Amino acid sequence: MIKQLRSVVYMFLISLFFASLVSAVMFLNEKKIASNQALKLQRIILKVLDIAAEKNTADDQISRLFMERVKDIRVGDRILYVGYKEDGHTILGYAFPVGGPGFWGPIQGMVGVDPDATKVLGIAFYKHTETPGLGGRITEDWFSSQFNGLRLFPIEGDQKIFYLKPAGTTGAPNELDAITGATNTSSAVETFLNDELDYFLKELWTTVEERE
Amino acid sequence: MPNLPSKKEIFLTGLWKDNPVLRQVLGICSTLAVTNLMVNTLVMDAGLIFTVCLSSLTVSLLRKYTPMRIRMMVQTLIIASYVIIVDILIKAHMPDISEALGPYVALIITNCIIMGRCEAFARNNPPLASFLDGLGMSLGYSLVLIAIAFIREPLGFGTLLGIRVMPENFVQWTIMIMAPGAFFTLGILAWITKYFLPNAKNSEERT
Amino acid sequence: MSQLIFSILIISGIGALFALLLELADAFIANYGECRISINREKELVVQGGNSLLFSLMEEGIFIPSACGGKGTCAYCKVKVLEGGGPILPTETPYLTEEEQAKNVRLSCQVKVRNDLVIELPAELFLIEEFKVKVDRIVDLTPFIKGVTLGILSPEEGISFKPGQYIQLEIPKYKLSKEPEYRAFSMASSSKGPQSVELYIGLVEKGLVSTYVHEYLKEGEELIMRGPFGDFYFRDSERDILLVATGTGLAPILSILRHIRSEQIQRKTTLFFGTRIREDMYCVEELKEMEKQLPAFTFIPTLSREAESSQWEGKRGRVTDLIEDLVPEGADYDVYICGNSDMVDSCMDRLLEKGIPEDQIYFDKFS
Amino acid sequence: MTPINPLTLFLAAIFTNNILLTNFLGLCPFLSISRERKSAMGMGAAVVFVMASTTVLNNWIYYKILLPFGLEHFRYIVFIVVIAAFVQLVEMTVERFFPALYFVLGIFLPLITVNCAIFGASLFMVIRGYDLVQSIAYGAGSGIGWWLAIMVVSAIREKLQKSATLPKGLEGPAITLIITGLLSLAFLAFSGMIRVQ
Repeated sequence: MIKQLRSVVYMFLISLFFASLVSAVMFLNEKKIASNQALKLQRIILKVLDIAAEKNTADDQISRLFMERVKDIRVGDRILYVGYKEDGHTILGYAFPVGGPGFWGPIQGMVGVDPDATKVLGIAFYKHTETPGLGGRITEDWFSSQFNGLRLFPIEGDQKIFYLKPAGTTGAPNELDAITGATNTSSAVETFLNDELDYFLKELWTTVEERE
Repeated sequence: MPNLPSKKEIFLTGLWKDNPVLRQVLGICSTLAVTNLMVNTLVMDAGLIFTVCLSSLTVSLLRKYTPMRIRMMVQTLIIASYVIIVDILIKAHMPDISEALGPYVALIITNCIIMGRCEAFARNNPPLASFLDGLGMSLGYSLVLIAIAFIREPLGFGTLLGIRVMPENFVQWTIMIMAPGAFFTLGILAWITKYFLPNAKNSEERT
Repeated sequence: MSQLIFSILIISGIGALFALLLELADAFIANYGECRISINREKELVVQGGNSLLFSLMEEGIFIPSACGGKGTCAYCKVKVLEGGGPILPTETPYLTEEEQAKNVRLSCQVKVRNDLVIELPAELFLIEEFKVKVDRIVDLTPFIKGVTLGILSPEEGISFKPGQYIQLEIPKYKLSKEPEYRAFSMASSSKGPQSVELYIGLVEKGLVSTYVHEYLKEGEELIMRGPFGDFYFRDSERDILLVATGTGLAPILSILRHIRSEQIQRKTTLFFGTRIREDMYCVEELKEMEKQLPAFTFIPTLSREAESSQWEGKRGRVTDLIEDLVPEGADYDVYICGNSDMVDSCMDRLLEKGIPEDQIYFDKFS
Repeated sequence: MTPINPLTLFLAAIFTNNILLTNFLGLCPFLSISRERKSAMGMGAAVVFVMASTTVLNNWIYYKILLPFGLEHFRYIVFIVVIAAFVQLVEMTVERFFPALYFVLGIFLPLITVNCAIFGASLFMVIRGYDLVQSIAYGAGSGIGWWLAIMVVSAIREKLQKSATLPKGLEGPAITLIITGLLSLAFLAFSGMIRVQ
């Protein structure tokens, strides 16, 4: 019986040791990871609202800028971020989180629209589990900058706000380049982003307008 | 105690003679997934080298105390803990890389090389030898990964480490970015090595 | 903080629970009791049943080469299982060719020890042990060759080996070498005396181990030795025996001769022992002594570079010349050759020309 | 929980997101065992059984134990330890009580104790937030997808061994990788069919 007891105690001690090791490392880095996430979100929102577009602005400058220029308001089931111009009170635009099923797992992004929600200021995807180098390229600038200036209108019938076509075959302004080799991710993004934009325009936008 | 080859020998076997990927056909899963971008490959290699060396060292340190029936579970626990530490460190200090690698960092846990080295070598050899064996094996693995990425990224994206290497009018081979490209590249690489080095029995030399 | 400790305890609890489950299963389900594994019909192990053969042998300190750690993908761990192995499993068939299966070669990582087994291993795999030895005596046999006698401290029962085999001697770090080095040396002592081993170590310039032995090694010093190795050893048969040796190559040959003397083997034995000059010759008294004791033994020394003027009456020239003159055409000898590789190769050609079948010629090349 | 009907998830796991051909998981045993159909069959069956059961087991543990006590960042440790223990337990029971089944399926279990595909399935189950029924469908689907891939490749390899004479150096892992590459190319054709995460 001792042999069994010995290995149970041994396993308990080993798991205790390694669990505490992992927790210690987690504890030390938790704040750093949290601040990374928050910073990334702020950077994305500022980028989407076209306030601080350059990639290399220092972290502290980003959070200061975010404090001054962005306020968040709760609308329906989401948090909307209202961006202001330098003077601090004329509205520059609104940013709201979007999300939906990608090829491998959920994709989350942020969409920035002008004050009267007729045009897209900027779009960025920041959380996904797509294949690195393939679907994962939705986070790259060349892909997200295509959406800048996209005309927005609530969807009637099957006519979509934008389409993702294979690279090089795009014609109309609302036909954008899909990621070569990642047809699955591209079609996934096209579907859920259209629905989210439509949802925003139809449900959320009306409440935002009254608030003004 | 097997007759212990000198430290240098252990290291070299891993590096080339018994190269894990090409010769023993181990650790293929993560090899193919991340090698379409050199940046991801380098981070994956670093993560793997860190994990293989430390796991081999720990398993070897504990080899006399681990009860036999639960040795497999203890080894998985050790490996998983090191991989999570790697995952946390990458998330904290290299957030965008961790974004790009996605689930593949966690998949290092099941990389057959680590478990293979722990079971085959670390479990019955002294710590320093196991550490070196782990180092040799993981470097051997990283070399192959880098070789594959060296082929796949330029052909697939026309860039290497993000810098444009291919001429402007180069049409990207999208197949190289996707799964089939990875299979073909590794297949051809394995073919070439087998062609030049049929696994000759290593002759035992004596003075 | 308490949340952290609480979560750590939960994880350890889960781990311990699974360990308990595994142990209980092991105790009630997988215990096959004691099983006997007989190796090469010489050594018998008693192991706990339920594990793979590879694993059970490793528990007993016998290390079968394995790369993938029992995952059935590297096929390094092939072993002959004569009895008790059960049918060849589908996990093994991809790796075993037809004639391997016919010779019941199996993957030891897949064969489960559930009953008594009879297996066959390459000798060097299971006989090798590590010995702690003490230097009892160092004798200058010739200006360049030292006779070193090592007493075995542990394990007590000493080393069991076949006459002609060699060991690996490990010398510690010293001025010339940054880390412990080891070299192979054939044993000259008779296999009847397992407690002590006699080695003839020739000085090789810039040779790390031999320089250490010749200049630094002192009596009473303790070293590490591993062995026995090699498939150059004395075979029983009815045929006459021809022994050929040069320089330190006499060591394994002497071990064979001492075996013949202690076993009173009555086979006709001839020894050609060649060195350059008279001072390089050693153990001559013992060999002459043996010639008297064993009527069937003749000892023929030869010197290849002795000055003409010296009063040496023995043969002059190389051992290959002795083979040329003294070995009759179509002779049916068992031949044991030991020395540097060029000598061995040239003797080999001469002997084949004389019609001696190749599988009766055993050699041990010192590079 | 993502709104997807378990049946589509089941079919998708077999064809569009085949765990081996698109996610590259479980390749190590695949390359060596696929030399023969008989062993491939046994291996495939073992993978289906273990993948389905461990995905469900891990799903239950994740939502019933890990989440309530806030132990998310330990999920990888718990999953892999659960898989290792589960496979060893099953192997022992099958070896003892069902010897016939053991020779068909049991002997493959130690080979897949720590296998990327099995762990990968549990991993994706958590990332995509499947509930219990969906994880059964996903686990079984991926297992069958893996089984399908290994059966196809082992059939081709056996045919190859009998008829074709391969150029020097190509036999073994090299030709298997190239065949698998072609197969994953073929499976890409399914990708447009069902879009699932």
